[in-house]
Amino acid sequence: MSLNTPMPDTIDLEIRCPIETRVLSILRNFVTSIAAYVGFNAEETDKIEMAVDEACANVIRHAYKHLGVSPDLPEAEQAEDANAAQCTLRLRLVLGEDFLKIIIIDNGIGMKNRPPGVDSLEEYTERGGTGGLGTYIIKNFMDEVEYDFPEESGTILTMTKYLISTAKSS
Amino acid sequence: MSLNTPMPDTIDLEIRCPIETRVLSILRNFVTSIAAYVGFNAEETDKIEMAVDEACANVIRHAYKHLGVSPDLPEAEQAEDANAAQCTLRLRLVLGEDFLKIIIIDNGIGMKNRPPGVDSLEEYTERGGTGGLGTYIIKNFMDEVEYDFPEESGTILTMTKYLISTAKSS
Amino acid sequence: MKNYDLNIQDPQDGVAFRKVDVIGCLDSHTVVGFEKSLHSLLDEDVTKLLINLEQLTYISSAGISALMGLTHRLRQRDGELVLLKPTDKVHRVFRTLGFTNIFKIVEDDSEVEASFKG
Amino acid sequence: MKNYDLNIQDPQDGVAFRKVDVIGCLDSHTVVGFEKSLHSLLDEDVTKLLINLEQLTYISSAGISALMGLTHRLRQRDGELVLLKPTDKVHRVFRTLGFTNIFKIVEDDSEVEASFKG
Ligand SMILES: Nc1ncnc2c1ncn2[C@@H]1O[C@H](COP(=O)(O)OP(=O)(O)O)[C@@H](O)[C@H]1O
Ligand SMILES: Nc1ncnc2c1ncn2[C@@H]1O[C@H](COP(=O)(O)OP(=O)(O)O)[C@@H](O)[C@H]1O
Repeated sequence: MSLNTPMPDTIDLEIRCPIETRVLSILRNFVTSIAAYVGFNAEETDKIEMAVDEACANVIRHAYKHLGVSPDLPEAEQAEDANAAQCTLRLRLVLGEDFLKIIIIDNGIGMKNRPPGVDSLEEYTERGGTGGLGTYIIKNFMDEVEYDFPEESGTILTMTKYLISTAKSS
Repeated sequence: MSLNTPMPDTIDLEIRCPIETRVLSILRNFVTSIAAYVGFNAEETDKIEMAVDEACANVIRHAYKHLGVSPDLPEAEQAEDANAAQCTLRLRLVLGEDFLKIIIIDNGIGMKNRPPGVDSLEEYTERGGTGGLGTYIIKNFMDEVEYDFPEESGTILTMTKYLISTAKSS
Repeated sequence: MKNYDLNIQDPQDGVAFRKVDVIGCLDSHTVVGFEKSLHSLLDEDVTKLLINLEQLTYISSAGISALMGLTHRLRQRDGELVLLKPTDKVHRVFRTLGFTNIFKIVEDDSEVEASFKG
Repeated sequence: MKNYDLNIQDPQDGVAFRKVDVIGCLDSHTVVGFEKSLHSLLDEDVTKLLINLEQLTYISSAGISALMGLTHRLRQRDGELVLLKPTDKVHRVFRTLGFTNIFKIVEDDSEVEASFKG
């Protein structure tokens, strides 16, 4: 599906926000109310909330670290102006009759040659419980998850949850 | 203030949505949670919610009517594809320490030569109670309201509410 | 998420008015269906109309204008519109904008009968 | 909107563990302050740590990793981390992901004392 093709009978929204962890709670609130609007129950809404939080946290923490934009960097290595670095985080939401598709787009370093997330909780604990849980949550909490890496730059994460859930993990 | 100048210590978000009245409840939910985040109390939040609803409803109902995009048009006069008409509704939110600035941008017909909203409730009832209340609500419920009409097209409505409210109407 | 519903109560023997419950929000989206249903009801020659706002969570200018429209149409036939128990949020909007002087608003079921003139 | 707070309770006579209440959400934003406070506390040679999750409304992988970090640091000094009364929402996350097998979780104040080994 092309990013710009509208689907019939859907509502298509997009939100742009700055690369700051402060926005996470705002985005969670937004996605939670959208999920309720589509008709997901509380448990499914919790999963969507968490998947979006993890995905956006990853963009904020990892996508622009090479440009000095990441909360994980020490003060001295932070870019003076994150806006100047043209870093973007876009959340596109496609509300369907029986699904919610969330597309998270950044124009950062991309995930191609990066340490992958864990595939199981065992792997997570073996690695010392320090990381890799985010992508694991995303894959387990959503019904369909796809990562794309456009030629130019960045990562496009497309994740879908269906109302009559075929979730793998509950 | 230029649209693209970031302000220090603010969070700057933008949401784009389709020209459909269905989105109004979603936008109200979003703005309500943002207002609570900034710290507005329930009464102030209600006013912000209503002002945003009125402003977005105006864009949806009036800005693109000449292109066949408006819920007020009879079926036969509706454009086949609103997306094709390149109609946009953008809501920019600037969250400050003690204020919330909301900028609603459309690229429609503009408000320059249009029937103005009412200036009082008397005027509203004299006109038969049929319209003009939206802009009245916006002006009364927000602390600062400014309409701009860019050369190209459309309307930019900038409205601000301060935490220690200097609202005129309560 | 269903955020609008309308419940038109059946006419009752010995009750001079028709009662309608509005549930959810009345904004530019939901007002279209609201106006359609209410104007059909008025076509049935209803003159005394009670709209129960107990479960109305939000009203915009579009909803207020719809209520104004009903007021006018009912007055033309010597009828009347009475609004019952608006939620705090909706009542505050009416009050702040001055509509408490325009609409007849009743806070208790016991006052409804008397609130309809004639 | 304040959506995170931490309450580190003072040491109490006769109580072998330190109790900390986490209030609000533990995400990539708030976890920074949480880790800082907790690691300072551990610098005080605390070995038995009880984190009260009764008022924790949300936890992300960043919060979970922080709890894992505390678990490891405490084990290194033969100490232990116990989690008290997680909210349904947080408990469900732990359960779904399998962390109920990793963390020691206690549902009742009366079980706390016994839950710390040794
Ligand atoms: N949007 C992104 N851009 C660049 N790298 C990313 C992005 N998302 C994830 N990554 C990479 O994938 C790795 C695994 O992510 P994740 O499973 O969430 O674990 P964690 O964030 O704890 O490391 C990250 O460490 C990072 O290197
Ligand atoms: N974004 C907009 N683009 C074009 N025209 C607008 C816009 N907003 C408002 N208007 C015009 O201003 C008038 C007054 O608006 P308002 O006070 O909300 O009353 P109403 O929408 O009930 O007519 C509208 O009828 C319309 O002609």
